[in-house]
Amino acid sequence: MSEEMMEEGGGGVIKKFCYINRKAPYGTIYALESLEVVLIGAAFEQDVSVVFADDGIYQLTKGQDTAGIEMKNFSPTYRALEMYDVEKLYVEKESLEERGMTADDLIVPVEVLSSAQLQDLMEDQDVVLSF
Amino acid sequence: MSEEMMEEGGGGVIKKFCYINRKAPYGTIYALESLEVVLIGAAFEQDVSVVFADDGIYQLTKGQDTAGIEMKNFSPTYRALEMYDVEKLYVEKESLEERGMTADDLIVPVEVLSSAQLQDLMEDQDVVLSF
Amino acid sequence: MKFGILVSEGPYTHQAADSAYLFTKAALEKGHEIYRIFFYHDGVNNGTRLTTPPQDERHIVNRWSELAEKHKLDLVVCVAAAQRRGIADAEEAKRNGKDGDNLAPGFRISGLGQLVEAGIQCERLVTFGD
Amino acid sequence: MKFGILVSEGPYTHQAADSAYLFTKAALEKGHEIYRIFFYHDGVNNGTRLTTPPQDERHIVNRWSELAEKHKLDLVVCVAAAQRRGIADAEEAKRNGKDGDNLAPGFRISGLGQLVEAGIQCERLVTFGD
Amino acid sequence: MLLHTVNKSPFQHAALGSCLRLSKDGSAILLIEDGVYGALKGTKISSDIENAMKTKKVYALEPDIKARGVQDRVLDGITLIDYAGFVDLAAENKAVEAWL
Amino acid sequence: MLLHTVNKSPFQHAALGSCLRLSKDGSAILLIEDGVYGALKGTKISSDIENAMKTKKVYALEPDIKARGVQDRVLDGITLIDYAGFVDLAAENKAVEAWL
Repeated sequence: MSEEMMEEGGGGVIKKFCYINRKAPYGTIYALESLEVVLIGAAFEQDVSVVFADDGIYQLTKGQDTAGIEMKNFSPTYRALEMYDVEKLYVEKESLEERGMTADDLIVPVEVLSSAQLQDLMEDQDVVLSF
Repeated sequence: MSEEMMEEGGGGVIKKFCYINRKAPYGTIYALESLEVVLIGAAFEQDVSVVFADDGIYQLTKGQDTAGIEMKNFSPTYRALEMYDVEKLYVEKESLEERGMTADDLIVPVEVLSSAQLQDLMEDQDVVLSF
Repeated sequence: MKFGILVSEGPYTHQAADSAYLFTKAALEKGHEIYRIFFYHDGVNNGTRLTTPPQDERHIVNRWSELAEKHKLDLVVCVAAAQRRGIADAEEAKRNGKDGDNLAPGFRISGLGQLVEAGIQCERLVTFGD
Repeated sequence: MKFGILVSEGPYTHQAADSAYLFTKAALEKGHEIYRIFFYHDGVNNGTRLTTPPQDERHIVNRWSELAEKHKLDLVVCVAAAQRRGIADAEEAKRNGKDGDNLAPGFRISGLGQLVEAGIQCERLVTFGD
Repeated sequence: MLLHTVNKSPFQHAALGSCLRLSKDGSAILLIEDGVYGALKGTKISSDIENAMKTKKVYALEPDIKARGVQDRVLDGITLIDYAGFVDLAAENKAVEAWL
Repeated sequence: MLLHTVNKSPFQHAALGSCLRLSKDGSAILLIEDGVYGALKGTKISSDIENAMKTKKVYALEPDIKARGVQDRVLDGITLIDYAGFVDLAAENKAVEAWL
């Protein structure tokens, strides 16, 4: 495992990284494994944005209780993102509305963007990772 | 492998088996592996119906040529179903129409049923296997 | 009542493997018989003993092995699906010239006929997939 | 141009593994550099040497190993995703107390940092998944 | 009658729509896994499920509802059940059809 | 601009719809795998893609089109490309976004 040596492999480059989450938690593992990338990626000190759209906004729902399905509730980890200096969290307004939700229903403070604003944000990125 | 011993394990029971195919071929393996079940299942001499609905009707599209994606074209196998005495093939009319297709576009003769007729057919089954 | 279970997705990636396990446990607790659990498609990946999930996550494979031992369950991994995906017991590995095997305790590898036969023998066949 | 490839699904079940392979081959043929191919989620299942697909189907795992040898490709399997799904090299197996391993030739197991690093180093990162 | 299970989010997949179109009046529909998002109030598909409830019985798996933190949003008239209830439904109905 | 790839059937998944809603005018959309069913004439979603083509460039991967036997149904104005063309598109655009 030479990972430690490579962790700082960026060599001073700072890119705009965008993680796009469009899937619900628990039904599939993509949400959890996406979060693991964001946490590891934080060590590289890039310019990170995390976008939640479509069913991805369900990752941030308050009051998750996974005891009955014997899975780990990983939603509190989103609250820890700030400590990793991952502070730019965006949620699509249209996705919220289709689901009858508002930003108050979410476990972390987010910036709500329209589809048009989100288009601009994504167009400005250097690397887009979709989950 | 005690499969051979079990192959005739039905012990004279004849059940109505319905295989429901709702997924397109090649993008995922479900269509191919569903067909493998139908072929193996034919040896059990049950009362078999095979239903194609939603994207499942794309399994039967004429003129498939998979050379460019280096996968095996398994569509000719549907033509062999008759030799295995699997003769009841049904396609949903609404699924065809949504895709701008008719039964003439399909590689095998099928019976076209409305959603209502398909509801009745499925309600009449003992075992329903979905792929 | 006699139940058969079909599991069509692998562990962790889709919830299907979890739902199938919890359904099976509930059926057993209610006194039903589980005639067979058949693993097909990526479901065959439930049968590898090489997984090491994080300590704070459920161990899906071991959970199946333990349930099978406790209730004498018949856990059948489809041979054709297993060959495509790299699940093999010692016999399969030898036959295919592989220098290793990975089938977990309590699972056995057999043919697709075992699924159809479960459909015939069971009063209910319940599918968990994606 | 320097490309990175992310493969998020296993062999055979989803076409993603095929598309990633054919894209990689086409990029190499056009003279591009493939900096790294990173296998994440079920994509780690591309790295098992225990598959035995039918004779008339492509051998997805061997195809990766051969392409890697020919072009000195860096095929990296995510360690965390691999542990959940039962993909291990001899070292991983030993560390986790497993009595077997299954990593295919040409693949190596490493951390998620290798994916982020590929995003930084490559001019383009292309994802194949489901 | 058949028991129909739906395990996909209705916002991402067509599975719930296909199930509603192809299930008979009087039959039971059980929403599980990400399918439980179809059981919620105030969404763009709520009216579809409300219409279906006029002629079909709709259930949702409570452990999946709670896992997703949506227990306060479930539509009136949808019956929440646990895994034991799922087993009962499977036993009471003639066969189970999974809308994968 | 970004290159957007869509690999899901528009009849089963919402991925194409999300891509059309969230991609900028002038950007390129490439349909691959089961996504190529979005490139066809006479379907219930044909008008969506025709509308998108007024402001975006739409491509489809020919090997995937041929595999599915739909080469005679492709909408006018959609450009068919091979894997080499896919590589070129990825290189010409600033980044690639996969609508999984």
